[in-house]
Amino acid sequence: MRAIRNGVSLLTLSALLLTAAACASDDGGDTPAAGGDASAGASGEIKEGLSVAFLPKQVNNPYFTVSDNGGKAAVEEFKGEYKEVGPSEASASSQVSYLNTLTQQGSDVIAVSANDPNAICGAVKQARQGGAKVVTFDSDTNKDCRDLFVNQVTAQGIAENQVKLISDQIGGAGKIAILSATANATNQNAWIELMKTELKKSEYSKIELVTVAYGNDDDQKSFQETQGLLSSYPDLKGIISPTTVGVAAAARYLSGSQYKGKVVLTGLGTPNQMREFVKDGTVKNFALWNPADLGYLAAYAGAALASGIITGKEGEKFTAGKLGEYTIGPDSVVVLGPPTVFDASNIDQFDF
Amino acid sequence: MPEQTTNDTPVLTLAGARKSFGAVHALLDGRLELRAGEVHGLVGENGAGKSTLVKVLAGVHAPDEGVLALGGQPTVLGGPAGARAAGIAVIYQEPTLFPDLSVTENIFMGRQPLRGLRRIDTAAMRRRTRELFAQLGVQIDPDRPARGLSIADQQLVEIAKALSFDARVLVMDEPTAALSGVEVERLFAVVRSLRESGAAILFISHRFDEVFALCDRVTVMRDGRWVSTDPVAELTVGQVVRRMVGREVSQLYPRQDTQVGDAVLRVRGLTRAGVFDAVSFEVRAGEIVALAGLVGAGRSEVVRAVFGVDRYDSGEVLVDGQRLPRGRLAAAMAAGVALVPEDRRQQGLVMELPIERNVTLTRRWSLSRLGLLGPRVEREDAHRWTRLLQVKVGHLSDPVSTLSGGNQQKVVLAKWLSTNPKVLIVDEPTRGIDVGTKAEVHRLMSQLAGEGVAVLMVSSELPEVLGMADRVLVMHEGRLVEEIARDAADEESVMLAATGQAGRS
Amino acid sequence: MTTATKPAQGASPPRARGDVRGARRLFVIRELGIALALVLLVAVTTISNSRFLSAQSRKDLMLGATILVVLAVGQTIVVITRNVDLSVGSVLGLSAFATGKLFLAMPDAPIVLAILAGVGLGVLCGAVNGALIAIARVPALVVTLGTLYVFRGLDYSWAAGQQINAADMPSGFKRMGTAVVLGVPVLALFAVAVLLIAGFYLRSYRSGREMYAIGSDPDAARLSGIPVGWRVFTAMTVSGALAGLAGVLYAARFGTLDAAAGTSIELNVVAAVVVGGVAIFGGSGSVYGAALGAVLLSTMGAALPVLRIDPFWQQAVVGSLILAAIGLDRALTARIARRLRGRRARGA
Amino acid sequence: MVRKRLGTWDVLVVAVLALVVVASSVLVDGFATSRFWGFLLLDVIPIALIALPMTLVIITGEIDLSVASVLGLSSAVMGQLWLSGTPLPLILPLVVLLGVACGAVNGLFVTGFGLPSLAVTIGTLALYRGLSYVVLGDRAVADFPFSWTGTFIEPLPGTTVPWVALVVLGLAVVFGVVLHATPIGRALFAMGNNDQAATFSGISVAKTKFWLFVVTGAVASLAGFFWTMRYASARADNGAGLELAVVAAVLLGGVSIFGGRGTLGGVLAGVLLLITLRNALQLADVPADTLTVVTGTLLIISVVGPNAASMLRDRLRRRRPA
Repeated sequence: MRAIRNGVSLLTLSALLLTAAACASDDGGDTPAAGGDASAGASGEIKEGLSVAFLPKQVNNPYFTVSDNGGKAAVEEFKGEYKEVGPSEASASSQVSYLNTLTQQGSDVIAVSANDPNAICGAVKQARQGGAKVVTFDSDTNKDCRDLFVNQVTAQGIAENQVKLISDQIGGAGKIAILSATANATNQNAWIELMKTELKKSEYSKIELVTVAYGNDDDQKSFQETQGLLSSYPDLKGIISPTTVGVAAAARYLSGSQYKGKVVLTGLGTPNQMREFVKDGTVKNFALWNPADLGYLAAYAGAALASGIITGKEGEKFTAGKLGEYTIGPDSVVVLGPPTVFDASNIDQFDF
Repeated sequence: MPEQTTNDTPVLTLAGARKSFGAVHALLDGRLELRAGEVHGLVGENGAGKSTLVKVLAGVHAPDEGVLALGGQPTVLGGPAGARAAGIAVIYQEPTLFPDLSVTENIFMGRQPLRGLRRIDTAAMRRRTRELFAQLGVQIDPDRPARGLSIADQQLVEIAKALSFDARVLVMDEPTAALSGVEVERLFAVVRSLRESGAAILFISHRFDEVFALCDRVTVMRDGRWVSTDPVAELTVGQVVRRMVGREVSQLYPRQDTQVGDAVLRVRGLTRAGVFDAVSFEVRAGEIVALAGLVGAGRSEVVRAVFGVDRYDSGEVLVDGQRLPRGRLAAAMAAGVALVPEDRRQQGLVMELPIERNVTLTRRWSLSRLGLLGPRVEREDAHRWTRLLQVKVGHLSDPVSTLSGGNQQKVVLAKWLSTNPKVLIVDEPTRGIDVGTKAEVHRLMSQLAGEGVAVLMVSSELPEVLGMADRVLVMHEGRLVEEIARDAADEESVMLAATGQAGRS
Repeated sequence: MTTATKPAQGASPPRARGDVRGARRLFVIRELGIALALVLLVAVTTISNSRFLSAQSRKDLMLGATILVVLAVGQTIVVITRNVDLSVGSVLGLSAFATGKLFLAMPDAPIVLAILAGVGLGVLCGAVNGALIAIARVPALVVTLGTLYVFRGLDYSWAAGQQINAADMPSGFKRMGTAVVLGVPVLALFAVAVLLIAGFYLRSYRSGREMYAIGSDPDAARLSGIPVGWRVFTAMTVSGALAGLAGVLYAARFGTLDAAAGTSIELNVVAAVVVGGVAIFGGSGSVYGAALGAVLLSTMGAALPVLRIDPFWQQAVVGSLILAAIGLDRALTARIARRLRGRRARGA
Repeated sequence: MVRKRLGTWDVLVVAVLALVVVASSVLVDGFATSRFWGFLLLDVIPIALIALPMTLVIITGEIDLSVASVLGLSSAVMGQLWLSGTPLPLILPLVVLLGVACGAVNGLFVTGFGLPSLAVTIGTLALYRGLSYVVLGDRAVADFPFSWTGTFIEPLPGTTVPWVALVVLGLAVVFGVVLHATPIGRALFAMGNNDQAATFSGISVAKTKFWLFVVTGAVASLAGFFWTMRYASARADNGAGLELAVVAAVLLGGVSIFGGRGTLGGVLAGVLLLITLRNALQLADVPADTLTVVTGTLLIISVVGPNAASMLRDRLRRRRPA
């Protein structure tokens, strides 16, 4: 009896697999990308009805919620269809699964923030073969996979900004540490490298970078790492945390500890998370691009690609709604602009 | 304390109790009447329904039919807690203590004395435990964990538990099975003093001498039914045995004479520290040798070591002159040894698997072709063997648990006889099976011996030992103390040796 | 049977009480062992960096252990009954987020209300687990693995990407997260209270002792009339309630809340309990041991960065600790069993 | 007899799977395409692969929660070996050897020291994952040659079915035959129901379980190799949490968590059901939170279902006069 039953199960399974194989010839549901074949270079209007999908590193992550909403605003402006999908845990493998799904759904534009520069490359390529234009934002993939990368800021810009902010506050001398996210986060590493280069400049010669700690973009871990930094380096003067999760956790730790006001903290953070600490004096200033603008720009860039206004070549120009005109730089990168510095004087003007 | 009852007012009566588990009718007509201040014996063969009756009294099983009355009032126990509330304490064959908890806690679990804020009054609890132990005349540290207590001590803890809630009815299910002579005496003293204080005690035992020495009345059960209840003074052992068995004993043991050949199994100086010591014996082809002794004497442990289930420290086991590697069951099987284990449900069979899988489990490799084992081969083979042993089965694909105890035992036998053994070891071969099947099993063993198989039988049933064996080996506390030839073996000689008194009388 | 029974004759030989004492001592040694490991860890770290024991750092260590201790206490009660609760991390997340939502909706809500709400939510989740285990007779491992997903999923869809910031919390509540009484953080006092109450309950109440009985031998427990299903249900509910409380404490301590709070903390909780000497198959162990285990694990988490040991080692060390702890328990049990049994073969 | 067959859980799972496939084909746009199935099979491969030995392990009454960590450790070690210049054809056997070692450690603790496999593998779950971070830290190694990485997602010519899926299917047949039609399989079921009775029948319970853990480790490391190749990225956190999906799929397929009951066909159906449902819902734009809830609910149903069914059957049987 059991044998028969197994036989039935196996047969059914084989049948299912065969169905899959047999479907090979009729690739239905594969709508060609609207306007995908439009001639390039034409400085025309953005098409209406483009389907734009945002795939953040992780849904439920407040930072991406803000930037995706920026994208949504843009999509509504050019009358496209917006959607946000993504995994609840920040893993590359689930992103691949979502990219596959978007490919099947025939999305015109996919804006993705990569959890791993390589792991999702194959899926991005497949999506492009399926007719989608793929724009990366916040975190890039390898440059030959995607159509365009919308960079929030140049790495150089971040590095200069962060080093300057900390140097001004510690008086140009003393030990500092960096509290980063994860050690394989592409953008973090690029910034840290450039900060090190920046610190070699003569005006920063009295500043010593003692260590880089990793909080894994996890609130509790970042909190503990801050605690560890201050225990390990009693004479630490300042901390740079170029990640929103890290800087908020570090600020919260400092505000409740004896180091408040003695150890300087700056970094990249959101005004809503940092407002309290700026007001209570734990943090004097910090910087960030506007994540909503980042999403907004990514949406427009994707739409421009899908409408054939640009192809991703260096030097091409397109208009991104209220943000104005942008020019594509080397390696098909568009830069949002210099970071905004927030301090007690201007923080209340921002809500994100 | 109930009113001073006369011997005519039963404390507890059970009438027409019936309990079935699926197709197995464990209890068909259970009757019992316990009076205050009496020790009431309950005897019957294994499978006669005694244990089921005990579980009904304990509130574990609700009877399908029948009435339980306490002090004349029909009562529904509704679970173990209800039985305890009604003043019924049960001491099982295997005491059910919590190994991780202290002796004191085991006694008072769920009924701990309380102090303010409903806290447990640990000091009072310990004090009461000391008092109970003093009452019983035992010295057990109230704070030690129950883990590691000897069976005798565990039973004393159980009795202390019963005392602690002033039980009116104390049920003891084969309490002496694993006790030494001294321990039995101590237990009897406790039981007698309980009787004097007015408790009703149900005493279940296989040992007639104990039943006759201790009990006031005896109830006999057979095949799930009540047979008789009489004052012990009006009974003889012979009468009781006939009522239990339902036929003449001699029919049960159809022993045929056989040609005894060379020694097939030789055991030399087998020792396992603390379990058995320097056990040596041999079993010849065509011979049935019984290994007798009290429960706990180390008999099962010896045969398990011989078969390679357990390891041993020193000594050797030879089959046909070839030494078996220690603790290698597969090698023993390859050499032609088979063991029908003591505990059919836990060791003999995989209860949830189909009958056919159980029958062929020992020969899964020899039945396979090119490493593959098809269901048809198994089915045909199982069919052949179950027919040979006259196992009553519905479908071979049914779980073996659906069979009755006797048929289950036949499946175990089939499983091992099919390996064509030279040495067949059977541990309690007829425990818990009905009388008819019992005779069949005995006939089968005789037949095998007749075919030249060396049979080693462990049995706690004296009639079986005396009826079947060519020679009787008697163990006492881990040692082989006596070898008695068939002609010289009788109940007295075996019991004396088993209780360690051989040579002294 | 109130009349005294006469002492029976043939008393058993006197017992060597030393053996029993020795057996009990071995169990105490088990908890002392963790305490010793903890002291050693703190000592080594302090030698390498004296600031590890500064007032600030002491406070941080206590705060760091708080949540794990609360969860470990709940888990201990469950494990003692031979069950396990893997959903605690998700319940914590749900309760932490609920606390944030509560303060968003009612900025003036009293702290007590937040605590009640968190605990209430935990009780609800625990009751779901308990009901599935006790009524549907399904193994706790699988049920709580399932509810680990379910509760977290509910949390995510409720949060929908929202983050609650420290600024949204009333200052009184945040103060509770950092306030110190006599050098001890208020949050840690919660953990101490939970620990003492649970320890007291398990030791001094009938139902508490019955939890041990159930884990020690479930069948025997049923035979002796213990309401096994009900007790297991209670244990799961208590574990849920404590996870709910831990969620509120989490909210007070970290201030920033999203739906991911407490993700995969269950592994650390189980590790703490096992390292603390609670037998994974029930019946023995204490909340104090488990709490020590939790403190050891969280202190290790804090010590590794101070010792400048690559934090990547942390998880590997946790794994090794679990294996060492269960191996040690096994060896100890075997040794005690040998000691207690040793007499029987000789005597009686 | 017929009713008995229809009432069996694994047949039910196959039926539900068929239902999901039919319903999704009608309701979900893009479901009934070969591309969907191609993608789906790639997602199925690692889970199905690990589920094969896991089925056997759970049938013997044990569990191995460390599989995903072995996958991650294999991936991390691959990355480190590649960085140190080891060629891929040599890495593959080395990684499998690593899996064998990991499995042997589990097996030794469980069978040698007699410790509960649940506790042991929770310990090694943390240990192996920790070691993979020690080996590779937070780095990602991604410069594997495309000639290898591309090969592993290559479909069979003329279809979208990845050839690796056929390899897994082949392995599934092997595992299925071993479990259901060999002496070894009989022994596994016997020890899962009652290891004492199995011992008394001449089955070397400890030895068999030890080797089962070894096989599980080896297969998990193979899955790690595939994972690394498919995503072209060796990372310490690869496959984190995958053990839950595997256990969920195995239980969903009708294997009893207490051991002794289950079929490999049922497990394959369980894996397919889990992934198909997930991907179909994903295609229908159901958010990730709901998917999480669905997975958890399925897992609970998979254990409550058979229990409730058998309780119901018992009640019916009792009601019928004997």
